[in-house]
This record gives sequence, C-alpha cells and structure tokens, in this order.
Amino acid sequence: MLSLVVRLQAPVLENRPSPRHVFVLTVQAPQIAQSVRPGQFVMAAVAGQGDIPSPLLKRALAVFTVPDREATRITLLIKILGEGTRRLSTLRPGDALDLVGPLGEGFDLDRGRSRINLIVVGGTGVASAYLLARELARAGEEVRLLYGGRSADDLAGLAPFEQLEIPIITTTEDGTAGRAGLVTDALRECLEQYPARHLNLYTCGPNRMMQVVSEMAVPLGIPCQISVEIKMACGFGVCLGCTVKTTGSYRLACTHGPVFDASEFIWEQSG
Amino acid sequence: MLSLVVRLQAPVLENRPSPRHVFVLTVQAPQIAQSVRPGQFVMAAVAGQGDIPSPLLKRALAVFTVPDREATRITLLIKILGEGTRRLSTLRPGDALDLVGPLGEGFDLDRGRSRINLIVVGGTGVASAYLLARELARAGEEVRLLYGGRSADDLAGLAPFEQLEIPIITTTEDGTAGRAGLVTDALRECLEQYPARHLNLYTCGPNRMMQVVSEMAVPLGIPCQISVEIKMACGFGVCLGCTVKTTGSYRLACTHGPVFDASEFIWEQSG
Amino acid sequence: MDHDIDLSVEFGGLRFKNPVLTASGTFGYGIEFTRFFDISELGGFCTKGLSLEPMAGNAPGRIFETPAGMLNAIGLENVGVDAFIRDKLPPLEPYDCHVVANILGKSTEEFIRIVEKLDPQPKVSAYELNISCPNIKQGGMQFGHDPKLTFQVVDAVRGATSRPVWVKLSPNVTDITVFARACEEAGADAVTLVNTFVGMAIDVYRRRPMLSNGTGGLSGPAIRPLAVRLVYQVAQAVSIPVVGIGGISCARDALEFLIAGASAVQVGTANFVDPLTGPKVVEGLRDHCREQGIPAVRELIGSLKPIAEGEFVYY
Amino acid sequence: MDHDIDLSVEFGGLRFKNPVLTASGTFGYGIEFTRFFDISELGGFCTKGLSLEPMAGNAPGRIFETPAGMLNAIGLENVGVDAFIRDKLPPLEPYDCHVVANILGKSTEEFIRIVEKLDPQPKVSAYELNISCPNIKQGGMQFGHDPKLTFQVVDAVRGATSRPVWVKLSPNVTDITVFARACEEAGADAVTLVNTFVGMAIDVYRRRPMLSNGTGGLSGPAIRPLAVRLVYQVAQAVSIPVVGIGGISCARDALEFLIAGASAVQVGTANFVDPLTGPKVVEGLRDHCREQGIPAVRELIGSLKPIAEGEFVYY
Ligand SMILES: Cc1cc2nc3c(=O)[nH]c(=O)nc-3n(C[C@H](O)[C@H](O)[C@H](O)COP(=O)(O)OP(=O)(O)OC[C@H]3O[C@@H](n4cnc5c(N)ncnc54)[C@H](O)[C@@H]3O)c2cc1C
Ligand SMILES: Cc1cc2nc3c(=O)[nH]c(=O)nc-3n(C[C@H](O)[C@H](O)[C@H](O)COP(=O)(O)OP(=O)(O)OC[C@H]3O[C@@H](n4cnc5c(N)ncnc54)[C@H](O)[C@@H]3O)c2cc1C
Ligand SMILES: Cc1cc2nc3c(=O)[nH]c(=O)nc-3n(C[C@H](O)[C@H](O)[C@H](O)COP(=O)(O)O)c2cc1C
Ligand SMILES: Cc1cc2nc3c(=O)[nH]c(=O)nc-3n(C[C@H](O)[C@H](O)[C@H](O)COP(=O)(O)O)c2cc1C
Ligand code: FES
Ligand code: FES
Repeated sequence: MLSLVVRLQAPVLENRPSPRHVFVLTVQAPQIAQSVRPGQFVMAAVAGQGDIPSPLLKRALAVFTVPDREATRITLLIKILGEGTRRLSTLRPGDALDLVGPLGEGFDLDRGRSRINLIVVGGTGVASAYLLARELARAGEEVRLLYGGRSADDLAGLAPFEQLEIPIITTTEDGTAGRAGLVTDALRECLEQYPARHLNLYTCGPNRMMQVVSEMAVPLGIPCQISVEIKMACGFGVCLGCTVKTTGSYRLACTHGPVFDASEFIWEQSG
Repeated sequence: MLSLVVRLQAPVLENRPSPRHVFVLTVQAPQIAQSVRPGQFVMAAVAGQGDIPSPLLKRALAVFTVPDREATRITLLIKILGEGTRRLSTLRPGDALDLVGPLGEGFDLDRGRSRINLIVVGGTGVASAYLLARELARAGEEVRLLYGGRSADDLAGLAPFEQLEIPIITTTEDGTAGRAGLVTDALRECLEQYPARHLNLYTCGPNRMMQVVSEMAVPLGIPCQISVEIKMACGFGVCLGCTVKTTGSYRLACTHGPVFDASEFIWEQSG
Repeated sequence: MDHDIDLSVEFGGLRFKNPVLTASGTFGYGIEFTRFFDISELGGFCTKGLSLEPMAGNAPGRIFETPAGMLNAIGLENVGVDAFIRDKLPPLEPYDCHVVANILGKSTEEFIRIVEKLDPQPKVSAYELNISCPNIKQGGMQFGHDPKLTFQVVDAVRGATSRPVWVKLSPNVTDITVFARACEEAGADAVTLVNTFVGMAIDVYRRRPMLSNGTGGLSGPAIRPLAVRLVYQVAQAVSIPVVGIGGISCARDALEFLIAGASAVQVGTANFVDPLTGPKVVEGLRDHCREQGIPAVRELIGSLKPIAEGEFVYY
Repeated sequence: MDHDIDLSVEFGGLRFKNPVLTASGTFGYGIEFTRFFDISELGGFCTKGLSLEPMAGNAPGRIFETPAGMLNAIGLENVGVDAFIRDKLPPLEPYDCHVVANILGKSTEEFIRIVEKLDPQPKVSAYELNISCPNIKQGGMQFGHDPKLTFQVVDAVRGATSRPVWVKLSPNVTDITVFARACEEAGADAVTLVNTFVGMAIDVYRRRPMLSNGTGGLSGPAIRPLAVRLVYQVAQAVSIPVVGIGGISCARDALEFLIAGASAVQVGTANFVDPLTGPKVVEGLRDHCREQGIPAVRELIGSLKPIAEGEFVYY
C-alpha cells in the first residue's frame, strides 16, 4: 500500500525569526497536520513561482510541531543555508508554501517501550525531535532531550519542548547556556549512569554528531535511530537520488528513511 | 563620451495596482530621477535574488514619472505579461529593485519647436509619454495627448497627464471612456484639422499601432518619432541583441533608440 | 471537462489519447504517482530503465541541483526485469495508459533477453531502448555513441519483437542525425530524445566532485532549448516519428517540441518539481488548442515555419 | 582592501593580476563598462569578435531568454579590425588589464591578416581565435568542428605572430579533447572553453523560431555544469592552459572551473545580469582564499581530487 501523501498549497500564517538565520514558519496544512508521524518530513517551496521555480527542486524539511489542538497547522523550523532556505525565509503571512507530504517512514517508537528514551539533538535536527518527544511523553514513556549547540543562540526551538515537561539537558560549547561542552559529553554521562539495556536512543543533527552518538551507542548494544539529512529531488521514492549506504544494500532516505538504525547505517567514506 | 548610467538598489516605496494587470511602482532613485530625459528607460529586476535571478535578465521599463519636486523618486508603470513583470508585481514597500539607468537616447524635443506636438499612445506606451508631455508643456510648446485602449480599464496612468493641463483625447474601442473608436481615428481627425507643417508626432505603444501612425505621418512629411519595445539583454549596448532595422543599417534599440524616426524605421517582415 | 479538442496522436502502431508521456527514471514504475493523480490521464509513461538483473546503482552523492536543472548519476538502479514483471506490472493493470518499458542491456543479447521476457506481458505497449545513459560504464553510451553499434542493437531487437521499438538517443554527440538515421534504417518505430547532457559539479570546499560518479547527466528546464533544437534537427532528418524530451515544465514547453516535429513528448525532471506536471501539460495543451482554434493537437506536429530570407520579427 | 592573498596567475607568457577575465561578445569593447567600475580590476577582457571587414550581424530577433540562460544569434556584428584599432583601442590605454582580441576569419588567410593588423598594437596582449561561433554560416564552426581545419588555422596563426594564441572551442562535439589536442599540437598557448551550445526557441503562437537565424547559442548559468565537465575533461587531456567559460555568476562558480583545471575564467552572460559581476568574482575569490587559508589562488588550479573506488560523500 502506498502511504497517504498530499500535494497542497499551504497558506503561511506566521514567519518567526530566531537567531543564527533560523526561522519558524507556521502554515495551514490540515491534511498533513492530522496524519504526520514523528520523524516524517515534507518537501517545500515558495508557492506561486510559475512553472519553473527557483531553485527548481523543493527542499526537505521535518515537520517540527503541530501547534494547534485541532491539528490544522504545522510548523517548520528552518535554517538558512543556501538559496532554497533563503527564499523560504522571505515568506510572509498571505504568501503560500507548496508542500508535498507527509513523507518518509519516521521513527519506530516501539523500540523504546519501557526504556529511558534519550533524544540527542544538534542544529536543525531539533525540528525532527519535537513530535517524537511529544508522542513518547504522551504514551507515558520516559524521555529526555539532550540538545547541544555552540552557544545559547544555537538552541532554537526549545520552547515547545519545555511545555512537554520532560527533562531537558542543554549544552553549549561556549557555556552561554546549559552545561559547557558537547552534547555528546552529556550523553556520555547518561550512558555511564544507566545500564545499556535500559536505554533507547534517537539522534538528529549534523552527520558528525550523529556518527559520534552512533559510535557510542552501537558497541553498547543500545538501540539507536538516526535521522539523516541528504539531498533529495523528489522526496517520494521516484528519482532514486537520495540513496544512503546501509549494511547489505543501498536504501532511499526518503522512503526507507530518513530514520535509519545506527547499527545498519554506513557513514561516508572519503579520503 | 559615455552617458551617465548608474547601477543601484532602489527601495520600493509603493506598488499601486491598476486594472488589467497594470501596476505602478514608486522607487527611491535620486541619481536616475535627476538625470532622466523623456523617452529614456531603466533595466529592472527584483533585488536580493542572489547571484542568479529568475528570470535571469532584467526587464526594460520606461521611466514613467518623477513624482516629487526634489527628484528623488521615479515611478514605473508596468503591465504583467510574463514571468519578469509578474515577479516585479510582487514587490512591496521595504523590498528593493535592482536598477541600471537611465538608458537610451530618448526623444528629440527640438523637432517640435513651435509646432503642435501630438503624442499618440496605446497600452504601456503611456509610460514613455509622460515625461515627454511634461517637458514639452513646461517649455511652453503646444502638446496634446491622444490615448487609446480597448476599454476604460486600459487607460492606466492618465492622472499625471491631467495635472499638466494639456488637451487629452482618449478613445476606447468599446466606448466605455472618451470617444468610441481607435486612437488612430482620433489622430486622423487631427491630421485633417491642421496643416502637416504645423504638426509633430510622437508615438509609443504596440508595434501595430505605431506602424499605422507612422504610415499616416510619413507620407505627409510630418516628423514622427516612435519608441519601440524589443527584447533587451543588457540595455547598454554590449550584447548587440536589441537590433532593429532602419533604412541603411541595423541599430541598437538600447543605445541609438528606443526612439527612432518613423521615416527611417523598418517594420517587421514576416510571411 | 469538455473534450471538444482532439488531443490524440497515433504513431508507430500505437494510439495515444494525448501526446504527453512521462520520462524514464522520473516516474518510478508509475504506481508511485497514483496517489497524486489518475495516471490514465497520461498518454503513457516510460518505466525506470530495466536491466536483465537488478542493479544497485551508484554510491551516494547521486544528485545535485544546478541552475534550472539537476545533475544525476543514479547509475540505473532498478529492480530488474523479472521483479518488474512480478511486482510492478500487475498493479498497473487498472490504468488505461501506455506503459513503455525503458530497457537497457550490457550487450545486444541482454537487450533481446529482456524483450523476450517482456513480450508476453500485454500491459507493455512498446520498448524504449536506452543506449544513451551517461552514468554507467557499460551498455549506455557505448552503443549510443557509435552509429554502427546503434544500428546493430536496434536491428537485433527489431528482429526479436513485433512490438514498437523506440530508441532513446544521446545528445552528447556532434551530429545526432547520424544516430537517428541508423535507428531508422534498423527499423526503429521512433526515436526519443534527448537523454541527459553530461555535466559536472564540484564541491569547492572539499575540492571533490559533488557526485560520487564524478560526472552526471543534466536535465530540467536548463536543457530545453538544446533539446528543442535537436528534436527539430532529427525531425528534419528522418521520417520515423520523434518523441521530444528535455526540460518540459508546462504546455508551452511541450508545444515547442510538437511544433518542432515531435509526435509526442515526455515530461521528466518536472515530475519531481510538481508531481502533477503531466496532467497540467495535458490540460494546457487542450486550452491552447481551444484558444487558438486548433481542433486537433496533431495538426501542430512539425508545423514550424522557418524564417524565410529577408524575414524578421521584433520581439 | 587588504591584498594579502595572491590572486595572480601566469600562463602562456602573460601574467594576470587575477584569473578573472570577461568573455567575448558580453563586454563590448571594454570601455562601455568603465562607467560601472574600473576595468583595471579585471585580469583582462576579451573583445567582441573582430573580423577583417565590419559585419552587420543577423536580422532582428537576435536574443531570447531561456531558463537560467539565453540564446543569442548576434551573427558577429562588429566594427571590423580597422575601426577597432582606430576607435576602440585608444580609449583603453589608461586601463591596466589585458586586452585579448577575439578574432574570426572566414578563411585562414583572414585570420592571419587580422593578426597582422593587430600585432603592431601594444595594447593587445593575446589573440583568441573564435572557431566556434554557432551563428554564422562561414568561418565559425566550420573550423571548430573539424580537427584538421582546427590544426591548420591554429598552426598558421601560430606561425604569423609571437603573441600568445588562444583558441576558443565549441562544445557542440562528441569529443572536445580531440580539438584541444589539435590546438596543442599546432602550438596554441591556451584553449578557452566553452563557446555557446546550439539551441532553439519557438514562438508557439506564430509557430516560428524566436530567432531570425533559426537557432542560436545558449549561454548563462544553465550551461555551467556542462562547461565545468568539459573544462575538466580538456584539462586532463592537454598540458597547455585552459581558460574556463560558461555560466559563471559568482566566485563559487569560478572556483568550480579553477579546481577543475582552468588557469583563468571568463565571465560572459552575467555581465548583462549585473555589470559588476567581474569585480564581484574577483573579490569573492579573495574572500574564499582568505577564509579557507589559501595564500595564492593558483594553488586551486586543477586541485580536484577525484572520488576513489569505494569513497562516497553524503550531501
Ligand atoms: C529529511 C530531511 C529533513 C530535513 N529537515 C530540516 C529541517 O527541519 N530544518 C532545516 O533547516 N533543514 C532541514 N533539512 C535540511 C534542508 O533540506 C537543507 O538545509 C536544504 O535543502 C538546503 O537548501 P538550500 O537551498 O538552502 O541550500 P543549498 O543551496 O542546497 O546548499 C546547502 C549547502 O551546500 C553548500 N553548497 C552548495 N553548493 C556547493 C558547492 N558547489 N560546493 C560546496 N558547497 C556547496 C551551500 O553553501 C550550503 O551550505 C532536512 C533535510 C532532510 C533530507
Ligand atoms: C525601451 C523599453 C521600454 C519599455 N517600457 C515599458 C514600460 O514602461 N512598461 C511596461 O509594462 N513594459 C515596458 N516595456 C516592455 C517590457 O520590457 C516587457 O513587457 C517585459 O520585458 C516583459 O517581460 P516578462 O518577463 O514579463 O514577459 P516575457 O516572459 O518576456 O514574455 C513577454 C511576452 O512574450 C510571450 N512569450 C514568451 N515566450 C513565448 C514563446 N515561446 N512563444 C510565444 N510567446 C512567448 C509571453 O507570453 C508574453 O506575452 C518596455 C520595453 C522596452 C524595450
Ligand atoms: C533522476 C533521473 C533518472 C533518469 N533515469 C533514466 C533511465 O533510467 N533511463 C532513461 O532512458 N533515461 C533516464 N533519465 C533521463 C530522462 O528520462 C530524460 O531523458 C531527461 O531527464 C531529460 O528530460 P527532462 O529535462 O524533462 O528531465 C533520467 C533522468 C533523471 C533526472
Ligand atoms: C550575446 C553574446 C555574444 C557573444 N559573442 C561572442 C563573440 O563574438 N565571440 C566569441 O568567441 N564568443 C562570443 N560569445 C560567447 C561568450 O564569449 C561565452 O563563450 C559564452 O557566452 C559562454 O559563457 P557565459 O555562459 O558566461 O555567457 C557571445 C555570447 C553572448 C551571450
Ligand atoms: S528523493 Fe527522490 S527517491 Fe528519495
Ligand atoms: S540590449 Fe544589449 S545591446 Fe541593446
């Protein structure tokens, strides 16, 4: 069976800027808000650009939150990196977003039943973590957020997590917020504190961070799911462009992922 | 000597929509406002698009008015035809326009000294006519505007002409404003009313209209200047893309024109 | 919807309800798009390139976006012809549009064996021989850059099936008409063009190719003017039908190809940009014909009037 | 401005203060741009193609915009070499940047006569032989699509001048390295590539070509990935310097060409989009080198590390 995916024009309701070129878009998209699962994403572009948008391809973005009780809206937390995200940053209320989604498989939440679920996050990876944390918290599972950045300004999108009333450990390299150090230092402490069989890990963020997290978790036999970011042309499994290497075979990040099991994922090889 | 041409980012002050996909942009551009001559134009694009704007090339647009006494602003009267003008139509106050100008030779006003100057206009040709009418009126020359459209809604940009207190004859094909008929019918009446040696013509508008005007004026020996619209890549004489055919030789619409003498201009030949 | 306009085209023994197909490698195995629209609205679609055995494709770093285009070096990842027949073809049964099997072999024999496997499948309407993929070492451009090999492989496949045989041509040659003529002589029912143009993008920080394969194939609106010209050139040179491909995003683009001489078109990269591009092009063609008073779209095919000596037009 | 970074490059007997030139046909005769910036900031520029006699060029309908690019069929309108020497060269005297005369002849003899006229002019630094213009009937691609003729014309010009001779190559061929090698063997000091790709656009209402010439040459960002790959390929194949051209709009684009193996680059169509692109690229190269700790830009030339077997990168 094909999963439900819609293509729609979502009216922009709000564009709230954060420090460090991050902004949070709120758009009207009930079909997505009502069906999205933690870890899923959308393909997005500025609407109304005619037949040849610029840039041409949509950009993959995690669904950050579903902010209203009626589930008619979604938010996207986006960092300006290049032309695609820059154009998205110019959206204002009254404009619209072309969306395709929800896409991807998302996280497997069953793995962490009755374990301590640690969500290790860096950068815009935070956007993939909120629905996950919320779902785990709602299911009554124990869940903690470990969120690291270079400085306080990097810790965008914390507010909604605070409302979940889950333990949050923040780290900054320069000590301007939370503990001074790396998020993986905080993780190490947790790993020393609890027996491996009580833990379940999720990690979203820069590849280098996720690789370190994986290399800490996998040897201890701790289940660890990573959510990877990789260039995508279509987002729904037809261009075959978003391949990642896993033990055994190539897999598509957009349909098999973006969540992969850390023990199966093969990190990049480059001399 | 090279004429003064500047390249600047002009803040958008106002975008006022008219019927029939026409809008009038007001931008801050003192360097252009202070030096522009009637019939000159600018090359314009939405600013802030990064290194590769879309569409790639700027669009040629006449300087419509210089609305403030201090000459710090210019207005552009634009009709949405394709992607370039559509993108320009989305500009709002706070945005900016990339401009190169003023460009082109503009009208030769000496031709009409002590004659009755008839300015025959259709469509967005009106944008090239206002500064001309103003300058002639200020110089104390006799000047009349003949402005035609299919219906009342087509007669954009009339207001500033009304303030010049010059005679204005409007025509519409459906009779919803001014006289019913074509602007060339109104012109014919003028040509019958006055001896040819008392007249001097300017015309800006669709090629077909200008061609009819030319074919009325030239055999009578009435001086007639036309302002042509043709695709331009650079606007300042280096791409050699905007050639038109005149008796004797090719000429560049952007540097030799956009104003040409009707008696020299060769209209398109197509089977 | 009012169906006064006749959008159908007929060529190479097949009738298409409209001249809009979707291109190989950009439409999956068809079924993926049924969640966006009823693919019966299309004239047809071309499958991802099918090989005798499943292919894993190239290592990651397969795509990179470029101005108005994209580079790809997928390396022809596909499920293989057997899995296609077993898993991909049956779900297409209910859809009323032509399925064109895009096939690729490392040798003439492989092409023939693939055709032999597909020939008993009634849901397949035609074969499109991919002899022009720039992203694999063997079996791609090796055939498509040598007119003799082109002739051989087309001739052999022609002898092996009674189904229409289309041949997909590479644009990366000095004179594409040589290859089109080789196909015509070998009995091809149509040539389809263009496949992608070889290109490259470089990570300027790491100083490495963006694609693991080094080079990739450029597609998308960027290549449209190049493709239109090649289609025009080929349509002048051969009398077999031409299917036009390259950067089509809307009906206006499709019209360029039809007027240049294409009997049908394929939409490729635009399927990623907007999965509804196919039906949008179909509707746009209908609108254009209606507005311009053209009763049947086929009247447009090859209707370009060249500029005569002394003629010119101001734009 | 802080000049800690060494942007200079040296090749073919010339030293350039930076590797950024502007391309023939997009920079007029140079002087037109002095109202926008001091052209001494450039490494150099190439003049509009100069012929023995003035040329009127093609009829109107010479340009058409395409996605991220443009088609042109100017037809080499130019003032002719005599008027160039008389009117265009003297005003360039005060500017400290290399003037590369882009020249074109209908025959080898014409090339030589043009060179003979320019050789006494000290302000001209080098010749760029245009054997690759797609928009004229004679003297353009006629030389550039036949390796033997390419060799002949380059060899003859080589014999006629002691100035650096660059040869501008056509990308519209199956294997560009054949032509680059012919130039190398004939003693060219550098090859410059690419000239434009042949393309076409159609007025779908009138069903006529948009360009009076029928076809035109595609330039602009759209072609960049194709040009980068050709430059890489040629830089691998010959040991004479390569000058990279095609769709450069910013320093990042220029870096792709340098890393691929170009000793310098030329900015073309982008001069229309923003007349200040040249100096912007120069500054951007300086910034890049500074940020990346690269003391001299020439270290980047040809520094591409190919992807080794088994390597791959996630983007
Ligand atoms: C499943 C998924 C979910 C995601 N979720 C989010 C999210 O929630 N929030 C978010 O902000 N992001 C998210 N991303 C990442 C997001 O998709 C990218 O940041 C975005 O696509 C970047 O697009 P861009 O056009 O802004 O940048 P691009 O132009 O694509 O460039 C990206 C980076 O590459 C560099 N680059 C480009 N060309 C070159 C070159 N030639 N050499 C060297 N470097 C180059 C640029 O400088 C820039 O740093 C997600 C990605 C995936 C796959
Ligand atoms: C000196 C000068 C002054 C000007 N002044 C003004 C002015 O003051 N106000 C004003 O509004 N305009 C003015 N113009 C005209 C203006 O420059 C054009 O309208 C503008 O460039 C159109 O750009 P666009 O991107 O919107 O349309 P484009 O995309 O360039 O298209 C223009 C038209 O061509 C059609 N077209 C595009 N491609 C094709 C195809 N393949 N087949 C058939 N048709 C096609 C489009 O449908 C559209 O109708 C002036 C032009 C010049 C040269
Ligand atoms: C991601 C991708 C994969 C492709 N795979 C194939 C393929 O398997 N077989 C084939 O013949 N062409 C393949 N192509 C080429 C397209 O079918 C088409 O010829 C080309 O992309 C030009 O059309 P476009 O500009 O509309 O995309 C592929 C193109 C892309 C972008
Ligand atoms: C309008 C125009 C005119 C050109 N005229 C010439 C010319 O006279 N001689 C030449 O060698 N190349 C000519 N070219 C090609 C450019 O020099 C350059 O090779 C090509 O445009 C690719 O670079 P770009 O993509 O940066 O424009 C011309 C290009 C354009 C767009
Ligand atoms: S992005 Fe196209 S297959 Fe995954
Ligand atoms: S528009 Fe470039 S020369 Fe006139």
